[in-house]
Amino acid sequence: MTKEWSPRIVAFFCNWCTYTAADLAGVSRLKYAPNVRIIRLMCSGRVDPQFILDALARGADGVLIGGCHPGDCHYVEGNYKMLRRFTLLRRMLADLGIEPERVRLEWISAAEGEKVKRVINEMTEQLKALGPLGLPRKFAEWDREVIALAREVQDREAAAGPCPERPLTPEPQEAVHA
Amino acid sequence: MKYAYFPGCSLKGTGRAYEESLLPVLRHLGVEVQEIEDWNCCGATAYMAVDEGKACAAAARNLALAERTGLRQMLAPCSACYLVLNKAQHYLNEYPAMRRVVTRALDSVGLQCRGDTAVRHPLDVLLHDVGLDAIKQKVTRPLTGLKVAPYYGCQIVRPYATFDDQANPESMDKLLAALGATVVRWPLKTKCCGGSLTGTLPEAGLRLSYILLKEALKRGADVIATVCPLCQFNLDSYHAKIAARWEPVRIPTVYFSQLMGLAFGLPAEQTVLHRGMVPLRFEPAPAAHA
Amino acid sequence: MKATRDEVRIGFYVCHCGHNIAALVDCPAVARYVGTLPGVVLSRDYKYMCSDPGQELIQQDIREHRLNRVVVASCSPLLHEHTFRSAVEAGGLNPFYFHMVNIREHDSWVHTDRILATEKAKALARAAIERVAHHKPLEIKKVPIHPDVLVVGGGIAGIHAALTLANAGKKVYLVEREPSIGGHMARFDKTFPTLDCAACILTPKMSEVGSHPNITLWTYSEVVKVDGYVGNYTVQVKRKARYIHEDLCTGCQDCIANCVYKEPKFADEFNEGLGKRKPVFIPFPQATPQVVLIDPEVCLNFKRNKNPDGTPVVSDKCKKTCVEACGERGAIDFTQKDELREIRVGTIIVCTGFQTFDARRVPAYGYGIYPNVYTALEIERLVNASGPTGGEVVLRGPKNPDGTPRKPRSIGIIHCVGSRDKKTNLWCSRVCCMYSMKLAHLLKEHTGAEIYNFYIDIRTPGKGYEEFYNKLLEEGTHFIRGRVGEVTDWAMTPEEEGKLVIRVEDTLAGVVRRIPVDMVVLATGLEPRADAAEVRRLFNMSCGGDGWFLERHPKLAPVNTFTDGVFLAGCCQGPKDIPDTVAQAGAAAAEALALIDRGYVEQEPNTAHILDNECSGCKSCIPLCPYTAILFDETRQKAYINEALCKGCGTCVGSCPSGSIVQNLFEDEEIFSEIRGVLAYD
Amino acid sequence: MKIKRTIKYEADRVPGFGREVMSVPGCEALEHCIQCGTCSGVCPLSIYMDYTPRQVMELVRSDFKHEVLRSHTIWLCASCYACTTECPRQIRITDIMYELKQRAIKEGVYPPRFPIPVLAEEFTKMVRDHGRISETRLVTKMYLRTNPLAALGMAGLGLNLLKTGRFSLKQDRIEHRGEMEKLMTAVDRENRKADA
Repeated sequence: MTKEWSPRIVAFFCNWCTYTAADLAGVSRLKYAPNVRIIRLMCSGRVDPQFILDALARGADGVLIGGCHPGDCHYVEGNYKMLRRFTLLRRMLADLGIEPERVRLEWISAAEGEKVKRVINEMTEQLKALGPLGLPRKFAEWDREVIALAREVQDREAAAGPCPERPLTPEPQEAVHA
Repeated sequence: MKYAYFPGCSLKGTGRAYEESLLPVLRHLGVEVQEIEDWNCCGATAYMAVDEGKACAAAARNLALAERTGLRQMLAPCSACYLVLNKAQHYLNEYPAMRRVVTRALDSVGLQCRGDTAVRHPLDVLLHDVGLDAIKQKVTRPLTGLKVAPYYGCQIVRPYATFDDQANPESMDKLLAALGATVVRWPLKTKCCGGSLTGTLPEAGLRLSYILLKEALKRGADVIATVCPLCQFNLDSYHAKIAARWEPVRIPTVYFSQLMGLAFGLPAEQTVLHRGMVPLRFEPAPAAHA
Repeated sequence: MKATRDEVRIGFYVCHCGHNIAALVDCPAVARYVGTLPGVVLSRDYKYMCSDPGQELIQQDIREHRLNRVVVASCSPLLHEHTFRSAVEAGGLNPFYFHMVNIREHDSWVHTDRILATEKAKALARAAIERVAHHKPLEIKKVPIHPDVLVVGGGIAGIHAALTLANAGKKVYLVEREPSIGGHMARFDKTFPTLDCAACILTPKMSEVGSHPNITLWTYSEVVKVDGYVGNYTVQVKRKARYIHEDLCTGCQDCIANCVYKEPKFADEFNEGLGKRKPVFIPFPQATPQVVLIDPEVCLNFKRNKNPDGTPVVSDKCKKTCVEACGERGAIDFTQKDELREIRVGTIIVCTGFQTFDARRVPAYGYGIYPNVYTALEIERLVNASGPTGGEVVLRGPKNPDGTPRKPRSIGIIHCVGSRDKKTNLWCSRVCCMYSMKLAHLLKEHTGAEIYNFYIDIRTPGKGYEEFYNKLLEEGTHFIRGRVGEVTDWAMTPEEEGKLVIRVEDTLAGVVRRIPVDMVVLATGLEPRADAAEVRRLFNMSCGGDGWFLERHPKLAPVNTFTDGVFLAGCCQGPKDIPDTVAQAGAAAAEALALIDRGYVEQEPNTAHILDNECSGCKSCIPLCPYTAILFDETRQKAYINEALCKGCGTCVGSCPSGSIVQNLFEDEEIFSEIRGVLAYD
Repeated sequence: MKIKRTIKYEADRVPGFGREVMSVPGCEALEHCIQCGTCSGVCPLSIYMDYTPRQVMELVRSDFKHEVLRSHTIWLCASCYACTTECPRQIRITDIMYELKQRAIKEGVYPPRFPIPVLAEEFTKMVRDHGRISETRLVTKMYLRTNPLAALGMAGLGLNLLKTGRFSLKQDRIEHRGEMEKLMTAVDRENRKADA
């Protein structure tokens, strides 16, 4: 790697509180780490766990979700709904061997530009300490292993001689994640 | 109730009346104390003026020794010790660089300090752990008719104490009232007595003591009750000088623990009132029902 | 999918915003990079995209290059999305074939490294390019606006806003918590810097409110619930029991004269407790409406204990001379209960005001300890001709030996009490310098006393304010620059005996002074009302870190909130003086009028719909919707969404197990492509 | 009439001094000072000071190192913390005074035979050597070093202390002698390391 590694964070911010808070941080010229890419949604309730998994799978080292404080949701309780899904997802991530710190949910109100800065800086530092997640590379490795394994099986079967019920040439293996 | 006990230098020297009266009172109330083995000077205000790292290290050695006792609470009756030990703990927890230096220094003498012992003042313990009701039960000779000006001084309420109001502390007021004394209200209860300046710059330092004594007299107090060996020393020892410089303002100054002993009916060698230069002449009568 | 890609022709524009973006983001490099991305037929950088030429550029390019998608990388979409959508529409495209990238607030303004900031801009731009390809044409929906307005709070802000709207022919509900409108201004004696009497300028407006055919005035009432959205709010108002039928009371006050309490006995709220009132009372002579009320806490006809629901228990112990006096008017009703009313309005103006800082929180100044320490609001009542002393300034403390009340011969006014202090409120309360000087003038006029002002800085930014300061200097009022250390009652010198002593550093002279005075006035600051957080939730507004209600933009949308159709005016948004409050109230009324007179609001078409084929009928989305917009067709066993009720949060979309709900503008594919885009750099 | 130049030139400043003080733990908030004078207003000793505490704060911030370190103010501070608790900007003024005392002692710029720094020095020496303070002994030593005549004036006090059983010239000490010295040497070593 030519460049020093630095974590990539994908953030999903709700339009009413956290996105506005990030705007406020900008207007206030607060300075924070440039590692976050913010995607705007109307409500944190829109965050589908698949978004988080997809971001991680495509190379994000962490995902940050920002919503209104409990009780302050512009849509009454979208943030609670998110919280519920989030809690489940965190448990699942742990089972997958992904550190729970990589996915973070924060309540940030429109007035809390300072908190945007703090959370992003904190998270960047934490991820730096954890190191890259590198799922795409891992996927590629797994794919290679799977293909190699399949080849090995083929070769072994070929060596063992033809089997009447099965065709001799195996179907081409497709990379699962590439 | 058991506490690690940090007496500090003054309580072994000019302020020995404090220790001599406080320990029997605590025993009488069922509070156990265990003196920290081989404690050293807390560093007081003088050390901070030389090197805050060393001041913290000196204080931290005591915290480390206290942690060794396994008792989670530490009793520090002297105001300066109370402040310095609390301050050291704040510094250790707030400033990682300071913590690093102190941890390594302690390491060089084989000690560790986690910095989680609660440093507490006797007033705090008496009010919040023992409770006024338990204290009232022990009063056999209420101090009826004795007008006491409670004097807290600076360092137990400022800036680290959390057990009482900074501007208008009332723990001693409540305690004295529980002993049956009449509490004199005055606005100077947390004003500075002059501290070590009474010795180093008497003109400035003694003036502060003079103001306190004068105002206490003016408000009709018979005695001033203190919580600090330096305050007691300043308010008790310089009457001749104050009289020569301004006017005589003779009023005794005693430790609150001495008044407690008196109200509990403890013997004279445990109230040690003879150690005061301006003697307190007051004999409480036994309570009618006792 | 490949086919649509081929048809996509994207135009990309990156804005320099002068130096705001260009200083940290290499805009030409971003434009070059985006130009290489698939589907992009044109990529430009330009100085100011939001300018007229910038917008025309987009329109021209759409026509000349047959663009069918546009992406602009500039500031926050909350600021200019509308501008660019309009430009795209003017160019002949559906306005939703547009996406905006925020590289100012989220990039150039918050970073320091030019290379990294440029990288980030590229990543964000790429995400937008990927996303916009999936955009679909959408229609903006128009929803009619209910023309009635709710104004919450009847201080000068609420009064002015209500009158402005009512005079424009709109129907207004004015809801006030206290028994009378008038707010803080009604308690002031004179107003700075003109010294015209507050009552003289306020009471005509109050009575106009009371008699205006377009205004429904509900005092002693509180908003308890707000539902709906801009143009269509349903509001519940609790009308508290005043034990008087408002429509039957004529304001004759015979009941007060005939109360069994011959003398007023209870602390009178309007006069800051300096005066007394009876259990049946009218808050002050000019109260609007002119209707009495009964305080069940002290009235003899009520028991001191409460019913389980919190309502007081009628004892019927009193002789009820008030009822007798009221006679056949029959306005008094001890069985009256709180009542809930529901109203429908299109817009809401919140003017709930402030509270003054509790001076007890600064114990060093002795309020509540020394009787001769006053708050400024108490002095307002004390110098007022209709106040508790008839305008005579006499001390609360011990009287003269002959029994007459003492008058102050020297007075210290301490500025900034509770303000500019990290331990209490850090903000400057803006009005205290001026009102302190006003009180200095009035006290001097009333007593001839020696007056000392203790200030940190004198702040007089207003028309005629500095001139007023100058007038005070001419009057011989002392101004000492220094924040007072303490107010005590112990004397050092004979002249200090029996006085309050102020210890302060005269910072301009560089000396510490002790100044004995008879009276201390604390210029307490303004702070958000204790229940501001609840009120904020009620109206779905935001609060700043300091607790004041947050305006949508500090400069360009000062009376708007983040909730459309809810506006702010007066001190609930931050400390301000009467002229600014009135100006803001007018502005809020104008914003409401603008909405009402347009007649409709445009709604973002970001609503959700269910793909009928894919819905499995699991019903898991139905309880998630806070607006009950999702319904279930039992015969077909499918859910469907009533788009008129849908607000577009997307919560149902995010949790549909079969992925069969689609949110316009936030379709799964759009978001996935955005994720792909932001991560596809390096 | 003796007149004195009071103007300050830029050359009188020691640029960076203020920043340096503000970088010490506990002294950071000084940058928020609004010069309101609350510190002087509550300071019981401000009436004797050559510069009020407020002025000291401004002089520090403006890099007037020599004026500050030579001022009496820093020595008059009795550490009562009234300023620190009352300051509306939560500046820990007492701690800043400590920092200034330290610097004055290090640079040796206090008046000769001035008792306060001497007391501080004797104090630290006693703690270092013995671990504990014997007050009467300490005070006696201080008087002998600064003003032997005043020590005579204190004779009456000594006698009274003796009478009430509170006077002792005996040196109290901790058991683990040498531990304090080791501790302090270690702090010095760590500080040097940190500086390097």
